[in-house]
Amino acid sequence: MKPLTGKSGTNILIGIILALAIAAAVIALVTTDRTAKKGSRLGPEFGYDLTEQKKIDPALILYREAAPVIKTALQKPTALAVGPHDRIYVAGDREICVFDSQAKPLPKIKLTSEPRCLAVAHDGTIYLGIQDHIEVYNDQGKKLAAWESLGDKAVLTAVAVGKNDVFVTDAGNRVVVRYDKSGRLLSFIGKKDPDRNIPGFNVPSPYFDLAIAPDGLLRVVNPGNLMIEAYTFDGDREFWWGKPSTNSIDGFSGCCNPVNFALLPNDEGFVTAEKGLTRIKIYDPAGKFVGVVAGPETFAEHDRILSGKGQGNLEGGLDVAVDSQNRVLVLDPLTDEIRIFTRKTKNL
Amino acid sequence: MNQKESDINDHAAARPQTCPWYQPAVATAVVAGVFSLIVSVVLVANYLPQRPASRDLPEDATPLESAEIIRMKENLKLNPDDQLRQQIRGLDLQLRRQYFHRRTVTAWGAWLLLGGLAVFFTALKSAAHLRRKLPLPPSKTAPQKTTLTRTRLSVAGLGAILIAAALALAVFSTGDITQNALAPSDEIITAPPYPTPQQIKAQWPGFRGPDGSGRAAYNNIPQSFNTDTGENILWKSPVPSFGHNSPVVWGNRVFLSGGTDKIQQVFCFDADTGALLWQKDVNVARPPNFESPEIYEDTGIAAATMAADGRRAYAIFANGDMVAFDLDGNQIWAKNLGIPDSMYGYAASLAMYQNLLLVQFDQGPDEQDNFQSKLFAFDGATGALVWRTDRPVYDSWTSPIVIDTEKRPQIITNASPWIIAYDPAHGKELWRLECFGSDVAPSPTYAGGLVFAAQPYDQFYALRPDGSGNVTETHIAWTVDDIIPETSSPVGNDQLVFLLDGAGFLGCYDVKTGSKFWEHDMKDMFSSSPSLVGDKLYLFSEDGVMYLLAAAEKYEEISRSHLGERVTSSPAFTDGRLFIRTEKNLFCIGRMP
Amino acid sequence: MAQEQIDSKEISRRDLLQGGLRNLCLLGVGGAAGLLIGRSRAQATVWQIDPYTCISCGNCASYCVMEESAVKCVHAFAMCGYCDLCTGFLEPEPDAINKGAENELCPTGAIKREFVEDPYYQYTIDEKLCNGCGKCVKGCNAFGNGSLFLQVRHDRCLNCNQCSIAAACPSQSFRRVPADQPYIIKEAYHAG
Amino acid sequence: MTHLRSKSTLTVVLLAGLICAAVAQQRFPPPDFGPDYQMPETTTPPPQAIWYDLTDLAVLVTALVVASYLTLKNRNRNYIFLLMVFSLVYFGFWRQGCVCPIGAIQNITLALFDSSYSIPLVALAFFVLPLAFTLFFGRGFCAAVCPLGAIQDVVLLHPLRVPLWLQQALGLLAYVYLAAAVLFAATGSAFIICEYDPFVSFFRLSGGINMLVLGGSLLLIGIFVGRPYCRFLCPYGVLLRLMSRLSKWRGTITPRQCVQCRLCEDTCPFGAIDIPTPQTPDAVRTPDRVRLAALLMLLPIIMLFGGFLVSHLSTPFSRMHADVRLAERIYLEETGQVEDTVDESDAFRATGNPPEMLYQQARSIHDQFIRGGWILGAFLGLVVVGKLIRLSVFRRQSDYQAHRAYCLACGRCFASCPVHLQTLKDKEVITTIKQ
Repeated sequence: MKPLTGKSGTNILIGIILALAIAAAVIALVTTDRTAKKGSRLGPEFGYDLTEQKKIDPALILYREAAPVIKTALQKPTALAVGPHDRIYVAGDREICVFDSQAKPLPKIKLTSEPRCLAVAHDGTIYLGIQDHIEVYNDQGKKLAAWESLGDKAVLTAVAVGKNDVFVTDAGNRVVVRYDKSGRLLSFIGKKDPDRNIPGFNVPSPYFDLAIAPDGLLRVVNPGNLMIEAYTFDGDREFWWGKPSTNSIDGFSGCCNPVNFALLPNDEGFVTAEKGLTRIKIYDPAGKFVGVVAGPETFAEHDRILSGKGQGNLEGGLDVAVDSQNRVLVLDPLTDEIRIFTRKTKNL
Repeated sequence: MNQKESDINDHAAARPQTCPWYQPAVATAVVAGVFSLIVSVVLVANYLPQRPASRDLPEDATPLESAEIIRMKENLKLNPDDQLRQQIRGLDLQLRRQYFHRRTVTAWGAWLLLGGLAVFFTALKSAAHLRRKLPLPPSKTAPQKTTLTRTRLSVAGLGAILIAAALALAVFSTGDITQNALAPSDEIITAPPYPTPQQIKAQWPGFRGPDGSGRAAYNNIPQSFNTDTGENILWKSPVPSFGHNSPVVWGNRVFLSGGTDKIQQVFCFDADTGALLWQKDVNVARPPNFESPEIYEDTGIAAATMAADGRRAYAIFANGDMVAFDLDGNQIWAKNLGIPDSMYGYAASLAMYQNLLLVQFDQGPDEQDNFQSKLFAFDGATGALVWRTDRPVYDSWTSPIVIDTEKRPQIITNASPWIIAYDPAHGKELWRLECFGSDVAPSPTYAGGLVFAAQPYDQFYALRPDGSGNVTETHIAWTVDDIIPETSSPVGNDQLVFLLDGAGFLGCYDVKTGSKFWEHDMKDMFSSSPSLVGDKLYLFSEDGVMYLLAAAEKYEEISRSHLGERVTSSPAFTDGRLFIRTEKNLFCIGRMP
Repeated sequence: MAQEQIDSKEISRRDLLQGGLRNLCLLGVGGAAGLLIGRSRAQATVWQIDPYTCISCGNCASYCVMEESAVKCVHAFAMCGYCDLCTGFLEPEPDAINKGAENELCPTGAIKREFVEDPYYQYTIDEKLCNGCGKCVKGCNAFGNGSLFLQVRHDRCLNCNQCSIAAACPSQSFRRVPADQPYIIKEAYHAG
Repeated sequence: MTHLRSKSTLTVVLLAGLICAAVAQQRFPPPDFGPDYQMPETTTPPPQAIWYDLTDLAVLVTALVVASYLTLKNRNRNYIFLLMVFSLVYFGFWRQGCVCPIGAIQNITLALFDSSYSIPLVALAFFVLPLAFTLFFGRGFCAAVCPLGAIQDVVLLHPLRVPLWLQQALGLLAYVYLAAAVLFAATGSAFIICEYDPFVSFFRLSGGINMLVLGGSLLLIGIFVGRPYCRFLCPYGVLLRLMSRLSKWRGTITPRQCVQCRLCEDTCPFGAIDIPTPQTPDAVRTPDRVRLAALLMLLPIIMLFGGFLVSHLSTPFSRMHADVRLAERIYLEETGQVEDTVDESDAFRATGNPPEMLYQQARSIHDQFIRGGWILGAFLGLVVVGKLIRLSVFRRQSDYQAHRAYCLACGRCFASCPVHLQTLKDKEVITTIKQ
């Protein structure tokens, strides 16, 4: 190259500069990471990793999956219950699917609106929570009654049936509603009341479960406080248990858990279902951690589907029920299946 | 020549060799250059990762500050300690300050560098300008011949380098992966060529929706709109040519057809913006003796609604032309089925079952009074005929629906005198029921486990679709005869069924028994079919009024909105949106952001 | 003189040819433009993240052409549970539920926690501090309602012809949306 | 080559639809707060208003008109330089280098091949206007409007003459770049012109380190080699060169008859001044004719070979498309050839789409690259042989002239022409007399 102007003595220098510049340009071009092959290049403090928390010590797993999965055939199952003769009831879409204890389908019950939760009494009467009210069906699937609406804000998430009473959790109004069996509203339980030492229910997401324990007290999840609380039917808060911990297996993980629970027969304790760390655990009646039914590894497909919805844990929380043979039934609303776990025999 | 020389001398005189500004310009350039260099060094230093300059840190602190704070946090978990807590907070504050400080330095540095370089180059250019030498003729002229040869060689050489590079790339980049997963065009891994029921449910793939029953899968449809204020009107686009057919929607595409006896067209709109994505004329090879039929004015050439399956969109016209376009508007196949012999013009919309495109091709009888009606199933991808069934019926103006009962999927067809159900996989007849005595226009509907069929001016039937053979005597669940649709089709859910006649009488019946809950005179004229969105009933009158009623056991009008344009087709519903075609336009009604 | 004539003839022939070609080119360019005008839109489009497919991988923080990314976290308040123990704000196992740096998830301290009433807290994003890394989005999605999510902030976005974050996005969540509806804000509809 | 992009967008939309179907449920209310509590709104700062685009368009047209006037009528390098600096500041630093006609090539290509892509009107106008202006007035756009050219022009301090052989060979790179950009844009894979725009990070004062180094290197080269990007890389320059060959009017060194003074010979830093050819006897030119004939015969063979070769690059090329990369990764994972998963494959699995669909899509993209490769290879063969042919055709040249294609109309040569100076002087005299 010849300079158009200037001294020719500088040519070598210019040549070196040009060669270096061309080399730098080519290197820059070749090493460009346009598709983020090297990842986000952010430091470790920008990472959020739950891999450790998802691991469960195999010695803690007391149950194994012992029966074939039951496909619900519902597009969107919402709730699970076990009724007399260990019949399995799954509510969803606009119907209730019924299976006998051997998973054989029984006639379905058609509904007129989408159910959210249900409970089955000893006589087979079904108490069904629709968005804002309760509907009652007999064991033949005939609609007996539709109770009055609890208002626009109501989001019914769980029903429990006692001898004379029906209890409903309303996640929208953050309260438990007590009815008699004719549908007369008797009282509200669990409203914030410092005088009675009642903190009020903290319900950040539409999961709010309850059950009637053999000791005659209500057990209600206070999900935002990560506790299960015991109430008398008159609304006195008797005792409570549960602690938050994401790292330790004996605590309830995340911000609002458990999403659902069920009682083991013979007052043997609780089966709890959690979201976030998708797992089913066993606690004794006093709230002491006993063991694990199944952990995130078992529900990998559930987690995968949930991650594709991009809306956190707003839906898809596992529902649990226990039948008289001590089998733990888990409804996975995302894979539309019921999975059945039995206790490993050697541990019995 | 002398003249020129003097010019050059003048020119030289105008630019003295030594200008008083030359030295300052060079000095400025040097200063600016040094400044730019310093700024560059600062910027580079700022870019490189730094170690926190804290004195309180443990001695073995890692150079990566983030790792350090993570380690400290882990320590804190093991033994909670206020001092450590304070340390973490201090370090965190310091790190964040550093982080944002770096960002600020980068931003300022970039501006300073820009300024410095601007001054540097300005000064240098000025200096060069001031010392510009006179142009002088170069000593020698370039030897043409060798230059050209060398140039040719170098161009050819670069071509060769390119070829070598391409060869190298081709040789070194072929891996097993591509051969197995990508290359085989003959080894076919087939994805199902049709959408899943869930996918279909989320779309509006044909006349009156996923199952042809006029029920929306979404509840979030606006309950009113206002054409004056534009409230809830997302967009409105003119449809280039007329047709009675209703919009079908797949993904973000809305399909419509239209045309005259001369030209048939298919339109695709962007569901988000209303932009006309493409508009295609149908290009069909027709039989040699084909003559465009006379089109019955009230029906038009494009009364039949299209169908879409996410891969293609299909249209049929009153002259027997049928066409498939891919989503980009490329015509995939087209055929002419022969001109249907129909008294008021062909109007049956297309329906789909898996990959099959179903055409209810009902016609009047020939001179010997033999039936000519047929039901076709074509392969959507290729247009090949998969099966064909002859139908013992007269010409009709209804559309087939495909329903999924507990036992099996069925195609339901209404035409005088039979309502006939077919197996969609093979076209075998499943059951038939005699209920029509004359011309039929309302399409069948399926709701609450029953099939509904209307014989205008005569009787309305609810049937159980679980029989086989002739079920006329056995499978009629109930009938009513007071309000009967003539053109619109009924709509129902698991509790209620609604019948709307052209004069605006609307009846609400128990789906199980047929007992009437209420009837109401809407005092308006209707051609469009009613639709159900959750527990709301949507009606569009011919004058373009949208009535929103509660789909309940009591009559209740919720709202009334005016389109201001004539409506004869039925709306389509997708997530949060309602599409309705008027005489001239396509409206998209949806929630405003 | 003769030479000149030949030249001028040659030139005029060349001019003629050039004129023809020029008109052809003009026709070509104009034709292509005319063809595309039918498909064009005056209203431009802008880049946006589909929050329903975003996996908050962190690439938004570092692959934007801007030093400070145009992607930032936003909060759909109507979806938020107002948790005390917010997993988008606190480390998975916080030492205590407070604003201490040892408990906060956000590396840049961009989430502000304010007491509303017992037991509810409101979380807001200080956009000046947010760098779009998505760590809080992961935390909120992992346990909570997913009310925190990433969006391209159009006061910062340069609307590049080819978004370099889009090229680096592993879930292909970047797409162009009409400029008059430039955000995809998560809806406050809950299932349950 | 039309379907893939729409297909992928379709999947996205389809999935979004499904999700919304599931989400569109009853609302779960936030907690009951006291009346004092005002729930904050999610802020949504609006994008740039549309009048920005329209202003850009107006400025572009004005700048093109002014540039044409300055290069053809006014013939003053200083004014051209000022306009260039203005363009650098406006289109470069103020509008941050977007939208530019160079990148618009890709929008045009994508719009031509994918009917579902609706191209912004501004991009269309930015592509068409400079071409149209060049067709009539020469490359005034390059001289004074294009910010990429401007930033290189302002750093040009010590221009070296690039020998003809190197200049011609390097000039081929722009064709390769253009062909690749069109291929990747047409298949919806990438907009490489924008991704590898070397100067845009300077205009924005921020950018990836690689792009800064790339741009910095080019500017460093640009101190000694006049406008390296414009001459050797710019894909839009390829089109402009073609248009400029046919332009009706264009900048000339001398406003009137050339006096063969040779003063302009070295003034052009871009090697765009053609010098008069020596008269050559016919006998010497015979080997040239043979060569020309050989090249003409070779042309179709080279084009076919080029097509064949490049179509075999479909595999590495198709990996520019995200869907193909994803399909390959998923295939590796599905067949157990790799153990772990990556973000991409996790995200894909979360969509629930069957891998077969993805494979099929990847295959169709791959097929597009095979077809595109044939066209691209043939085109490059045509370019190389075409250039050789042009170099083998003897063209007589009697004056010093700005090269029809390469002249950037920068006006540096004007001042060296005594005829031009004389004209200015005459005008001055006339003005003085009038006064």
